[in-house]
Amino acid sequence: MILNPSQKRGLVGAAILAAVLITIGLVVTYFGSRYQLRLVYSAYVNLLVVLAMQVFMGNARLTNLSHSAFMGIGAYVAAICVTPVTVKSISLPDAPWGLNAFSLDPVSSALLAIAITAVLALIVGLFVVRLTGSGVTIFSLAVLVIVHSVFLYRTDIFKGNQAFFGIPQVFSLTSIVILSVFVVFIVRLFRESRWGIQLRACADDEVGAAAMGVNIRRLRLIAWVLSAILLAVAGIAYAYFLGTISARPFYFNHVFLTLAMLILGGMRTVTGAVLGTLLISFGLECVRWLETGPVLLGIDLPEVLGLSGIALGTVIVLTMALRPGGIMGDQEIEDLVLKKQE
Amino acid sequence: EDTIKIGLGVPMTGDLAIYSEYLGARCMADMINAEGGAGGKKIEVLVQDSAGDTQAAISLAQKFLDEGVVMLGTTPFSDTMIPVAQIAQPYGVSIFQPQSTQVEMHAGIVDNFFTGVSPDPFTATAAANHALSEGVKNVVLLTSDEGGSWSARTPLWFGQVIEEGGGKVLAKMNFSFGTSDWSPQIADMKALGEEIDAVYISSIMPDIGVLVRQLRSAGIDAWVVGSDGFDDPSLDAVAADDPAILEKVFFATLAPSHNESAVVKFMADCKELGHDVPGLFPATGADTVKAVAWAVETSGSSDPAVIAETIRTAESIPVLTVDSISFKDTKTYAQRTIPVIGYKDGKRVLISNEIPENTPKDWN
Amino acid sequence: MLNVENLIVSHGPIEAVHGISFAVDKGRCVSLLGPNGAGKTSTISALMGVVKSSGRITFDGADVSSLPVEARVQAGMSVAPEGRRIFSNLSVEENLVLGGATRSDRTAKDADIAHWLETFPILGERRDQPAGTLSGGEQQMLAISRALMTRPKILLLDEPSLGLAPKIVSQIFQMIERLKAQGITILLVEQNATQALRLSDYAYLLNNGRIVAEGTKETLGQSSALMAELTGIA
Amino acid sequence: MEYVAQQMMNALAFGAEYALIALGLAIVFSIMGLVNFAHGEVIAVGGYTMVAFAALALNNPFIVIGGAIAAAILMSLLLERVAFRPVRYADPTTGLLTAFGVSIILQNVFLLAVSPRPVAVTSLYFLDWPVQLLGVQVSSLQVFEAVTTVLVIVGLMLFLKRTTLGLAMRAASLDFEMVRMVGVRSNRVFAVAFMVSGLLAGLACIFIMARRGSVDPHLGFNPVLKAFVACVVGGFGSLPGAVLGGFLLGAIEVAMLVLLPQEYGGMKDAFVFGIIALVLVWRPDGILSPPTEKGDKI
Amino acid sequence: MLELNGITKTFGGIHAVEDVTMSVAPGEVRGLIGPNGAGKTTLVNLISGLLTHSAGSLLLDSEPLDHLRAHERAARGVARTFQNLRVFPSLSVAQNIDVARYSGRGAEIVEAAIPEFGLSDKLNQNAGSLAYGQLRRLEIVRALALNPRVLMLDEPAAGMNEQETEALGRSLTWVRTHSDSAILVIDHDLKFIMSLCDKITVLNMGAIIAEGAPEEITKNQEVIDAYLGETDERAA
Ligand SMILES: Nc1ncnc2c1ncn2[C@@H]1O[C@H](COP(=O)(O)OP(=O)(O)OP(=O)(O)O)[C@@H](O)[C@H]1O
Ligand SMILES: Nc1ncnc2c1ncn2[C@@H]1O[C@H](COP(=O)(O)OP(=O)(O)OP(=O)(O)O)[C@@H](O)[C@H]1O
Ligand SMILES: [Mg+2]
Ligand SMILES: [Mg+2]
Repeated sequence: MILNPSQKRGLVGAAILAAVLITIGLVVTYFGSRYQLRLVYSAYVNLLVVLAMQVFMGNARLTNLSHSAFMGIGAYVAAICVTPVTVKSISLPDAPWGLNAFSLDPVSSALLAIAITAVLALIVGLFVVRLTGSGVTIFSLAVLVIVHSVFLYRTDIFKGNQAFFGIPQVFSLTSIVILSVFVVFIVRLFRESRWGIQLRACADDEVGAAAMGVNIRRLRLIAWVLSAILLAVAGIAYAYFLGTISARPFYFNHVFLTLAMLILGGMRTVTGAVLGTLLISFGLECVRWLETGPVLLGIDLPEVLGLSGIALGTVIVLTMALRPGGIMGDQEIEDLVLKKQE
Repeated sequence: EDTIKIGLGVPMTGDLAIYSEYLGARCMADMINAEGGAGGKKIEVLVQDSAGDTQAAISLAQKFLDEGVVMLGTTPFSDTMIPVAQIAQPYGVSIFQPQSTQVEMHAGIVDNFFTGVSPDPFTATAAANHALSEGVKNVVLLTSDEGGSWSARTPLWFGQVIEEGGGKVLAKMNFSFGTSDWSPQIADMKALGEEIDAVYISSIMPDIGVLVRQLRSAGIDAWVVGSDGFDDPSLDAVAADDPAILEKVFFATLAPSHNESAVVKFMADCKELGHDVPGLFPATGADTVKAVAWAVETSGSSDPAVIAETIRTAESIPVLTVDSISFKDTKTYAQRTIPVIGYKDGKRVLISNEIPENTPKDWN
Repeated sequence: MLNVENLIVSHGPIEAVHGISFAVDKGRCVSLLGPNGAGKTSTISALMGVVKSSGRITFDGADVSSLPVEARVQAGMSVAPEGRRIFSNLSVEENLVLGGATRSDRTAKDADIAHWLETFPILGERRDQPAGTLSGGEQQMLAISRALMTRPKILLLDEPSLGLAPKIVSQIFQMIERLKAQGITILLVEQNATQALRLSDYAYLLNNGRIVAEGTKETLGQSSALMAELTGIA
Repeated sequence: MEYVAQQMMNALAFGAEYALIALGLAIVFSIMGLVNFAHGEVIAVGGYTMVAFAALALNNPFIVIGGAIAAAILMSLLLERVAFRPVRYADPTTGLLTAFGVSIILQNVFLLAVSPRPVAVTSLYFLDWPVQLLGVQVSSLQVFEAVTTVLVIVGLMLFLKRTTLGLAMRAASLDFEMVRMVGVRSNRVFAVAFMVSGLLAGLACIFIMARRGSVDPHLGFNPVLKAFVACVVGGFGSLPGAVLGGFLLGAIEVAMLVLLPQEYGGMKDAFVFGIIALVLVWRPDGILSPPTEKGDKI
Repeated sequence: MLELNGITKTFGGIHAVEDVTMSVAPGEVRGLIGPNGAGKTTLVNLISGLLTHSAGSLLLDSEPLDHLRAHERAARGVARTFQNLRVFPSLSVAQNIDVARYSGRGAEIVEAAIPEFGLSDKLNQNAGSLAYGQLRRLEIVRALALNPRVLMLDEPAAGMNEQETEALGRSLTWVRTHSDSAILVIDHDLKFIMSLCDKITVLNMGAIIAEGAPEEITKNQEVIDAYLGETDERAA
């Protein structure tokens, strides 16, 4: 494959981002407390989600609210496959189709989870790509609600808001750092690929793109499914680390949080996705600490419940007012480092 | 070590903020510290908001563990309690949950875990027993999947006891949390064509208040029976203008919360100390602190494993919401008297307060 | 009537017009000519107050430089902008009604609407159709009629002949002539320099954001090399 | 038979509420393309105003109702001024996300300033009494709500079709600057749009509060979510569409509650949203906006 | 060879295009003129597939196009420009061209067209930052990247002065010598059309009223009545 200039630049950009992610991982592994390690892990899970969102939302520029649902599907399928039969006979005594009578190794479970999520995303995607603008937003919202209802309702399979426990905890910080580096490259190369460019052309001007031979629906479908696959990966990473999942983490709160991350950094670029995730993850942690009313510089601050929510909302509102394209706008990291012309 | 630390990474905001156990816990810690602490050591309650988010709650638990807590509190849902218990295990630390009635935590998944209250089948049974004693025969059950087994299965246990007592479940109907118009369900009830004696629902305000009022204005005069979710001061406010509206409402709950109860007195005392403890759920946080303080004093140790063992093997542990609890026979939950609370002239009255004998057995 | 001194217009960091001064006297038709990107539209936009600009604009004796758009319209300025910008989701008639938003004389307004629908019969036929479905030329007619609905003292026309059939172009120019005869002051921006000059009492030649020549059609015609370069008039 | 009539009345009442809220969303959307998710918080402001009145022992129903509506209108105007003015000309996604942000901030402010828990408000209970209508028992609230919705629809239609300001509001959705260039005061257009939207939120607030009798920070979230769905299904930006969508949603919701067998009852939301999603697939731009063919204009 | 047989398009009650039958041969430059609202743009939209016709049939090199969607037609070489610019502002000039190149049938001409249209040193610039004239030229180059068999230009000279129009005419002449595409040009600048086109079709009220060599057309009374108006009024 011959890379064109923007793809080469893309590789450079992805490499820089990867270096940042690896550095954070190394610093925490060697110097961080276990608490910080957990924080970074969950930030990286969200990073995977946000990167996956960038694939569809950033390139097609349509608002998708169902991403947490696909993450949940990936997590649950992997969990059902990988959890040992002994545990499942306790936790899922009434599971249909012999779901509690088999178990697979973590790798096969993950692959199966990805495959099933991809197939479901493909089916949903066939409908999504027929819609435009707020139609997509609402449709995806419906998908979110439907998937959540199924998780809640089929307690015999998913346990609803109760815990689905006993998932082998096979992931560590190292695994997720490697995974996120890998995903950064995928997402960035997709953005610079022929599909990515044509998709962005559609976002700029649908009619113009159609007249230039771009099959808008097919491209959107590709991005949608790729996004869902990456979301499944994020879900698997979530389940394989915590060992326990439920329907709650895959609903509105998570949707809004990750959305805020994506738009703060700027959804049009991969750099923006990474930056937004890191800023909000670590920023929110500071705010949470302030919220408890700590003693700072000898001053005993009051407890301010809801401060983190207010901060999150303010970040969104200010970003939209001051920089609607997010911090990065249309700029990738290498645009700041390399000269514009090569 | 001159302080005993208890870490509460609990939801202080968001949908689960109604639990707010940290409020009662703080107040109780102040009270104990004012009396000289536990075994001469001060009790420090570390609190931080998990906003109901599982990952945040787990990270907080880890943070508290790093800071050397002897007991943890977390979001009262099994999806969070299980992983928190798992990471606390190597530290010998346990979770003490003063208000979680859901059954799945008692299936033996983790053992470093205590619930200070009895699980839902007990509250369902206590309520059913009182209903039967009021002559209730025909009941309608309202269920929802959204609150886990608490809202989905508690009504079924209630129905089971009613049927064992010679009554009949006329219908099971579904609802969503946040329902503000019950007309479709009420129309269904009227269409049953039979006299309904009681409607059971395990839910929270404002849903219940709306349900009670709409049932009454639709002319359905059945008892409205519920669980600990009814135990919110805003339910009483529904009767502000018309006390009669709560006349046929009762619920089985975690602890007595009528006027002369220890909980109500505690809330008043806390107000004097400058703590706002709004309702039973927040007040239960006091149990966590009191149980830990008692264990520290009894064992003379501040080692978390010793404290947990002391609590697990004790015949009787004094707490705030009831006189005493014990985990000796049950391991993870406290079997204790279940108060049934009703209304008289718009004021809460304690109807009964005993350990039900006929609780369904197969709840695990 | 309209006096512009040292007008500087910028689009963000880009300065499009670098300090021009010109005047349009009452009842006259003045045209602003120049190649693509000369800054004609920028000037018009600045006169209406929809882009950032500095300099002094006086209209009818009053300084309007710091007035908001709406107030300038109230004061008697009106524009048929580049790109027409008709309200595409409103019907043709509603476009005209809205064009007269500043007026309260109900009957006179209705009469004006009827007048324009007659003047351009095709608009009359399309009266209840969403204006967005009109062809380019039809939209241009609508844009001019709409601008006149305010009964302005000065009419700013930005390339009114753009994309119009020759027949309509001559109609439009005839109309401009009539308006002029009615005493409406006109500032005309045109690519079609020959036609514009024929109508105008005076003209300014703009290039790269500066006025490079000015004069009546006779005097301007003499600097024909420059004219040829900038407007293509042989 | 009576049962069917009863449930149809219920569907109508559900629909009226959604329609009322959906109209409040649609009017702002049609003018500035803004999907105002913060509408729910405007409703909640009305609710909290009632709490404040109760605390001040002001129980006169006219004061309570008037005050709540006035508060909603003021809040709506304030949001326009502070939050939405900077994104006036931005694309729809920017507006939607701003509104999300505003909504999160306000919910947390309520939580911080009042309480994360529900606060009881009983001052509007008097609005609710049983009524016999065509042999069916309904609540007076349902009747009030349906009548209000109809009046609001008619009023709005007349306003948008007949008045210059109404025309300006419709035109502003596509080319706001041009509306100013015909001499319409821009700020007035937006102010009126948000005022109307606030008024509708205030009305919805009265009905919701009279029924629920309590307010919490999430008071408006669910209804607005449903109303948003109603708007899109009806055809976003189309006011008749919002109304149609609202009633359709009400009907589907009651139908699912009634028709789904108990063992599938937990799937009610899944079915409701599933049907809505299918409607969208059938009519991608909503029911009332005819499929427009895109072409090259100018 | 592009063939239109009885193409008709109605919007509600309006007949925008009525029974149009014509064909454009490879290498031919065909002018399409007519009064405003005659249906020219609509016809281009119908051929490019952005609108679907109500009746009639479309053939490209004897293969029917009717059932194909816009992007499929583009991939077969039906290329166009838009009168109101539809470039992709967030992409670079090179990427703008790539979008079409990726879906086209491979085009050598575009490499030569980039310098010819003066875009060589703009390739890495964002299209959003280009000047109007450059954008116009970019649209044409982008259409060429589809390696078109039919190239339709909707008022390419609108808003240009005579000099610029002449330069555009030269570039288009270059295109016709380097490509065997059929070219359809709409414009109201008669001088431009006359100098460029081999043959002109005149549309009025959706229907063809005249077709022929440029000189014939200008003399056609019906065309004068419907479109040109009084001859001496013409600027050309
Ligand atoms: N919104 C904008 N942002 C940045 N630059 C702009 C903008 N509008 C115009 N310009 C630049 O300002 C200069 C003057 O543009 P203007 O539109 O005023 O020219 P014009 O004389 O009207 O040209 P035309 O004949 O093409 O209409 C040009 O270089 C143009 O690129
Ligand atoms: N979507 C539509 N709905 C209704 N009528 C339409 C639509 N599109 C075009 N028309 C009508 O069809 C006719 C032809 O329009 P078209 O845009 O093709 O004209 P044109 O020949 O390109 O004119 P111009 O030279 O002014 O651009 C016009 O009368 C227009 O009003
Ligand atoms: Mg211009
Ligand atoms: Mg046209």
